[in-house]
Amino acid sequence: MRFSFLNVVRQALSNNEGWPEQWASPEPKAAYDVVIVGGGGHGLATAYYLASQLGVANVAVLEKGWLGGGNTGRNTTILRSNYLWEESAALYEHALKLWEGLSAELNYNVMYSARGVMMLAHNVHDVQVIRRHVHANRLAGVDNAWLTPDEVKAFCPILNISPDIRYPIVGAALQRRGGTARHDAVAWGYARGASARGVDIIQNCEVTGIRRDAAGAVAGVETTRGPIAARKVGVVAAGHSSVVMAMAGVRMPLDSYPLQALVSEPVKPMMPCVVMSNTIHAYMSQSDKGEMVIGAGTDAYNSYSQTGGLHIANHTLEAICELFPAVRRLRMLRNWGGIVDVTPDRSPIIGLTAVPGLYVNCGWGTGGFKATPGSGHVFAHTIARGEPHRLAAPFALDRFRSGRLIDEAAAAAVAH
Amino acid sequence: MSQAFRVPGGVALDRARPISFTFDGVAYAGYEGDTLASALLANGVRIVGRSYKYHRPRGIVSAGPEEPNALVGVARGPGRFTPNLRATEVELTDGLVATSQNRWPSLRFDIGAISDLLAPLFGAGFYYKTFMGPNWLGPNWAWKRVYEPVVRRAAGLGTAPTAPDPDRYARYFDHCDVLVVGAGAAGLAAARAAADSGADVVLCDEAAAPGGSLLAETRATIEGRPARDWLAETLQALGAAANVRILTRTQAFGCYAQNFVGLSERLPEPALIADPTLPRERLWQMRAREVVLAAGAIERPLVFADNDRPGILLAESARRYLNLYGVKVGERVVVVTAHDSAYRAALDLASAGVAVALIADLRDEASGPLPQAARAAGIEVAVKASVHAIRGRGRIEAVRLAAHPGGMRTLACDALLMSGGWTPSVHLFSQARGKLAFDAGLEAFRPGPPVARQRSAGACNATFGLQEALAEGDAAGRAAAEAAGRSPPDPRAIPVEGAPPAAGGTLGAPLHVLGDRHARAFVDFQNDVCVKDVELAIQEGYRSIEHVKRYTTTGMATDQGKLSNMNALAIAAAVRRTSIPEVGLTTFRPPYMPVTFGAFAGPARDDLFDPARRTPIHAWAAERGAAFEDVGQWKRAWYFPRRGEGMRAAVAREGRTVRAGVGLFDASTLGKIEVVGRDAALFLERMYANAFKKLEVGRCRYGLMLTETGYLMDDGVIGRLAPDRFHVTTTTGGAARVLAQMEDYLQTEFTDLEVWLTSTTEQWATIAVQGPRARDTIAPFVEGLDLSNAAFPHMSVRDGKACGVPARVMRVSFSGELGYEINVGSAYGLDVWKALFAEAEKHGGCAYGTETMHVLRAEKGYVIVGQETDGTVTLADLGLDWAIGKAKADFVGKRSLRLAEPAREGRKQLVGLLTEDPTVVLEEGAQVTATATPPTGSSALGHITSSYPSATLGRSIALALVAGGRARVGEKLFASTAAGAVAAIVTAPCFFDPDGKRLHG
Amino acid sequence: MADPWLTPRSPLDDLSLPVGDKFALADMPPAARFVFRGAEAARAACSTAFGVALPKALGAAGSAGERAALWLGPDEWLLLAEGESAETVAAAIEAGLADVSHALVDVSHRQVALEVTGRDAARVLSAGCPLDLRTKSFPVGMATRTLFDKVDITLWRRGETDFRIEVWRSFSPWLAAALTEAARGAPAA
Amino acid sequence: MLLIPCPYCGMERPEIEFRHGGEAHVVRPPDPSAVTDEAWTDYLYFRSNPKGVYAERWRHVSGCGRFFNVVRDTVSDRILASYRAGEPRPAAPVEARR
Ligand SMILES: Cc1cc2nc3c(=O)[nH]c(=O)nc-3n(C[C@H](O)[C@H](O)[C@H](O)COP(=O)(O)OP(=O)(O)OC[C@H]3O[C@@H](n4cnc5c(N)ncnc54)[C@H](O)[C@@H]3O)c2cc1C
Ligand SMILES: NC(=O)c1ccc[n+]([C@@H]2O[C@H](COP(=O)([O-])OP(=O)(O)OC[C@H]3O[C@@H](n4cnc5c(N)ncnc54)[C@H](O)[C@@H]3O)[C@@H](O)[C@H]2O)c1
Ligand SMILES: Cc1cc2nc3c(=O)[nH]c(=O)nc-3n(C[C@H](O)[C@H](O)[C@H](O)COP(=O)(O)O)c2cc1C
Ligand SMILES: [Zn+2]
Repeated sequence: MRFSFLNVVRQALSNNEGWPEQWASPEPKAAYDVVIVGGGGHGLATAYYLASQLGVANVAVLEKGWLGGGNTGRNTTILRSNYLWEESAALYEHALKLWEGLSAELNYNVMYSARGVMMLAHNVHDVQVIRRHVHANRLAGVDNAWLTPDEVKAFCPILNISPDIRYPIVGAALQRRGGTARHDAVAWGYARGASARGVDIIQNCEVTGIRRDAAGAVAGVETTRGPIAARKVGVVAAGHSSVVMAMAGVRMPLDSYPLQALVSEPVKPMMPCVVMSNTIHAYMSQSDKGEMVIGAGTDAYNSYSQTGGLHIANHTLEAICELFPAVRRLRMLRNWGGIVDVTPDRSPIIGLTAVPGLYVNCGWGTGGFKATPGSGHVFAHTIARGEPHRLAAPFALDRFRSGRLIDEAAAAAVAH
Repeated sequence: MSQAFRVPGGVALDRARPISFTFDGVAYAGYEGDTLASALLANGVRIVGRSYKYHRPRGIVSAGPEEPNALVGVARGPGRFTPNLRATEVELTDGLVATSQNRWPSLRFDIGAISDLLAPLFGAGFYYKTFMGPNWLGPNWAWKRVYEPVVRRAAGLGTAPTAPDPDRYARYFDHCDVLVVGAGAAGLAAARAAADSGADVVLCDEAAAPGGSLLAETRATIEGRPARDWLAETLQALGAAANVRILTRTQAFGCYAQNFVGLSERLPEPALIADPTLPRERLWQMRAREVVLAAGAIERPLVFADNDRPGILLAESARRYLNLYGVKVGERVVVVTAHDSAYRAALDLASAGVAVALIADLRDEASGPLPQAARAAGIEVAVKASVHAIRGRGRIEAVRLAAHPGGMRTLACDALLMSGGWTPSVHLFSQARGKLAFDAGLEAFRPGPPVARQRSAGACNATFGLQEALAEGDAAGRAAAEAAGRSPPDPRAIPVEGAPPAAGGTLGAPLHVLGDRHARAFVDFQNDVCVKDVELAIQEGYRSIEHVKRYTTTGMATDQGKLSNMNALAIAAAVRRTSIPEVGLTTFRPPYMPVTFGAFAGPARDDLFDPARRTPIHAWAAERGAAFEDVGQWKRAWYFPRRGEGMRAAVAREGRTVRAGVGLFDASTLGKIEVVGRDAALFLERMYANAFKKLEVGRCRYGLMLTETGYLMDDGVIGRLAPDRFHVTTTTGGAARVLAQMEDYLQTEFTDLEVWLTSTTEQWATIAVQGPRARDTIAPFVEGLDLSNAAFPHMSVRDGKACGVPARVMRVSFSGELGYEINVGSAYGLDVWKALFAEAEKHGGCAYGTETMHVLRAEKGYVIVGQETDGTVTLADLGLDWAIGKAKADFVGKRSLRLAEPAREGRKQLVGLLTEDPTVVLEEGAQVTATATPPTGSSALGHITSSYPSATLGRSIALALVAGGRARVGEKLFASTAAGAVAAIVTAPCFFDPDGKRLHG
Repeated sequence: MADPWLTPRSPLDDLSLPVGDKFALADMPPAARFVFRGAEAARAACSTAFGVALPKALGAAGSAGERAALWLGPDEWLLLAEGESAETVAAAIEAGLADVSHALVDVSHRQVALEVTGRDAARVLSAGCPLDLRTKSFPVGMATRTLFDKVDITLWRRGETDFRIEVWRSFSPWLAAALTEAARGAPAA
Repeated sequence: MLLIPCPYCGMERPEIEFRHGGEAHVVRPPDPSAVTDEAWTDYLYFRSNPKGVYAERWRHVSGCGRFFNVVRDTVSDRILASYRAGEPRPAAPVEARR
């Protein structure tokens, strides 16, 4: 049933008893053309585009827990595309363009909110780095503008722009099309869209092995719900990428770290945009429900525990309260963690592997939510065609053999 | 206004101290010891808030921190406004100003309540299904311009504070042998036992007064004394023990790895008014060897239609209002319960003269000692009860219920007490990664075997009897002390009388509510989640409890589902026709109750936010009006404007002065490392790209350090002081990183080498003296050194004396001029600087800052790591590959240079750029392109890394990284900026004195 | 030609530091300080040359008169000689270690010392120091490198309520301010 | 915040005194020039990143300054062993003090 105001009214009149399941939950079949491992936003988007654009509908998405329960369901939802390197900007911009039409495309309100993402500069070096981004983005056709401190204040009045504070704000880059989206809705919307196009979405189905044929090519997967055959397997397992890839004997250039986030109690609107400071490590926005959504840092060590230390929250809130002195009296409502798989160059890995039929999409680290539609789109193409999509090509795994890294970390870019 | 609902009694009150306060502008009276909630109830105020979505009028449901409805804003002077406080936790103080939230124009008449009439439209997840079109306005246009602003304004609870918070916060680490969380019966027994064992004990309780459920206990005796006397005596004994600390108003909000427990302590408001320098809250980061969890249990509401009407509250809470605060919650009450404990409330209320119209028990039978006592007290008890309707909107007027005997009836009442049983507070246990086990008999999740060194005791362990809770607490306290290495005394019998067992409980919604899509039966009060919302979620495929939570938002409000989660779970299980353990719980996350951001941030604000590092010469520069720039934590003098000068003029003057005469530059922030040991030279050979083995004692070399991946990481000058001793300098920002990289290789890779590293960054104040008159400037002060060119050529280092104190003098230059860097002990830095400055002035010299330093080096084409480089730049890119020790078999980063990318042709190379118009200064970061109007989306050839007006050259200069740049010298390229493209000619990166003659002057 | 105006300065010179029984901060007089590195033979030789036994493991801080040696790591010690000239002390040590490989690096100016005393001393330190400062875990005489919040310090307990902190000089004003603030927020003991 | 046993200090110390140093026992080829690109980039970039028992490096920066190795379970975050740099990884890590 289409989602529309009219249908909401109609259903309201019949006590909402007519809404169907948003996605089917079939038993797994014995075989699929493509199996996607991981029911996060990226995996579901991949399946959606396979079915909707590439005519590959005999697809299963296997999720070990519940849809969107990985990082898709626990991120701070910052969307932007003003990355430094051409390759990155192109990929994230591709995603941002898709975000703009996503609610309509999926007929599911993902609440894409182009409220503007502001990245603060606190010192001369920041200014140089950020202005370099602005210039690079202009050429790449990605919007990104430089703001003076007064313009910063006008855009986000609760920021403290006094020149006398420890790390004064000396300017900022603003991407107006950047913003946020409703994280859960993205997973659900793609799931509904994919399911409607014939994709099987199978939750509580953990992949425990990857089957290879005599030639070494992928033959299928083992799961907690039995074996499933497939000649193409796409691994989109975020925090668990190394674990799943190890099932096919593929080592990855990844480390998995806990990344924490937290929200305040909800309050009436106090902040109209997203603000990030890489220098003092603070990221904040306000959700449509009213909570202040705050990104913390990663804990120092590899872990699959989805929890982290208290000192991380302390440091984050020190920085937040310094930038936004009015929030000091707000209270933390909930603090959680996700598992992020981080590459040496802080750029994702998308593409083919040495194992025929095995595709991988991972390494989005602390900043892959914004890429969800673009990532799914290029990955679907890559799987369907058996060769990398143009935008995905630079992000192939073999860049770690040639040394052709896309080093967003080195360029002091901000994740999230 | 009179306190019409105040009755005698109330152990928490000090009736000698009346208090006045206002709520929504109306003045009321209460007593010291009241909470805002108890005082409002005493004054007959029933509507205290509006719900989140439907704006339904809401009253107080509970007497504790689990309160979902009574959220208020409280103000105390400018900047001291806090939204979303639970009235049940706000201690009443004189002059307190509280306001209700989420209503307009007033609490009684709230326009938003229209949404209640349209409720069917606003079912679970409705917003995902609408607010999208029309699309002809552009994708997302309507959401962005119309819907989202409306949604945002409607959402949120209290108004946000706007002024900076003037209060202080403090933060401490702490350690103890045994931390006891909760000072109820079980916690007190545990603390006493642990204390008697000699352990260091910390006992914390989130409430203002310790005692937990004992505070409201009127009937039981413990060890022969009335429970409250026992409480007082026990507290007194614990308070007197040197090894016990009692922290009240202190919640344990989070349990982290290895018994690292976060405690947040609120200081009472009167104390803060008396002494405003006190912190408002303290964060205790407690590392406890052993933890005893005695956090009690939370009473569960019943789910029935309109169960959210003001006047409907939890039974035990009504009892607390009566016994702690002398407040009766109504004149005529009906009790609806599935648990014996509500009978206690009924009995106490009846004794206080409240008419108890009926106790309606949901169970088939009510025959335990408490029901019997109720009957004996003349209270009518009926069983097999079910609630069908509530009359009254702003407050309950009557309840329609069916029960046996009596059948369906309508009972007038002004309060309804409900109890669905008790949910053990397992939050902290679960945060510590303990697994919960569902106890079907008790219909509760209880702690399984602990993972951390923890024990649960009392109601949080589903041990509900008072005697059993005390015994369990005692045992847990002893065991904890023993595990912490103490020898506990024998177990103690703690006899209890007058506390008959209480049992029962129900979960979820009764059958007649399940499936009734008209019933507004609330599961989560604050977030307005009804039974039908849970049903709808599951109908739409959101079956996992995590999906139910996120789709309906049940359990996501500020109470984090303390009242609702178990009911939601049971409803989900019923709808899915499966068992509760099959459905499972959502994750317990910190904080247990919301904790102020300020408490986490602690004292880290303003100057304490982060150390500002200042050089020994800083004060002098500040006095001279220098502008400073932040480089990492350092404050560096940026330029020294004279009267009326802007940055540009000052930098031009400083630059000219250095080239013509002499300038002094504070280089103290440069990292310095002393590398000592037999293998020091060999170690540097391996760490740096350059060769060091043959560097003579007394000579310096420019060192380039690569990452193992082959890119330039840091640079600096390295001087050999002795065969086995080097003075290594690093960039300001790179100091820590370089030392860490060196230690890493030294300790874990090159373990065959005998070398020791010591940071000497702050040992030395470093004064760079640069310019043709540099020698003249330093000569009068330097002893024991022959400064002549022959004896002390460029790139040399000598230890001697300056101004009579030991000095390490290096002849080096980052300006292209004759230059020295004089290192003296930091304690002497300022005085030596002053002496040199006085001398420099005689030669027309000046002080210069980092900006001029940058210009001077750019004129020479010297790179700055972090400006010309960004971690992706090789030495070859910079034209610095001459520095590589070609004969060396290995050094960090060498092997990577053979990988395809670093070795690739056509990489970006460092070049100079000269604009056609010499007055135009290019923008740093601007992209370099081959054409003036490159199409959007085309690749840049590179970017401008540095760009300045050069006073020396009387024109602008720029450095850039450009693809294949060295082959393009002479070519015209364009720097693209927002204002358009600027043409510039590619040159070699050195603009001034390319032969370096001046260096050797 | 040591001019009379060349007196050593400390960043703590102009600060007014708290005094009192509950909590007091004082900046300590200048001292000769060295980082000494070396293996067992060097340790032994240095003990003789310096006149203070260099402790073999964490926790023990050797001292004799105004001289002290603090264990920082398995081959690393901090040598302190209050009121002495670094050159003289260094010369004496080097003389005693001519044949033993080691590293002696003068850090007299790198750091300054703060004395923290008073009933609340340990509580105040615990505002930034994550170690268990109860005397049973951090006894009198123990010294170690550790943290105060974002700053590395070397903490030496010289009495039940008497600590010495060695800290890099540029961090010292911040540290003094942070300790002062911590004292303000501490609960009545 | 983890409590990490430092084998040099002989005691457990709080995590913030340490810096994590990535996977342990990733050996730098003794003669880098002799290895293939593949072997070299294995060393540079590729890690086991296991879910479960993991050997990792820590440095007690704000303490004794030493690098050492820890065996930890990356699911429970419990530390199973702690040993000096250069020592072999314990064959069957004994459950450390909890
Ligand atoms: C706290 C936090 C904040 C963040 N903030 C931002 C931000 O502001 N902006 C931004 O752009 N990005 C952010 N990110 C990163 C972003 O969340 C992720 O990059 C992105 O969501 C990854 O999506 P995904 O679909 O690849 O992964 P996930 O959503 O994690 O999905 C992977 C799925 O694979 C499943 N899986 C794993 N192993 C198996 C198996 N063996 N069998 C079956 N299924 C398996 C998992 O259960 C999981 O559901 C943040 C991340 C975190 C943790
Ligand atoms: N079924 C029943 O009849 C029933 C149910 C619940 C309680 N009780 C009674 O409760 C008593 C059990 O005693 P108990 O000690 O287990 O519980 P309790 O309720 O007496 O004490 C718990 C205490 O823990 C505190 N607390 C809870 N969470 C906290 C946190 N995170 N941080 C700090 N403090 C926190 C509370 O403020 C409270 O004071 C017995 O008297 C028993 O009869 C009975
Ligand atoms: C953007 C965003 C907003 C959130 N807002 C809330 C909230 O208002 N209330 C709440 O309880 N949790 C909120 N959460 C946190 C979730 O409850 C949950 O903690 C998170 O999805 C991680 O799941 P877990 O805690 O079950 O592991 C939010 C999460 C995100 C990503
Ligand atoms: Zn150590």
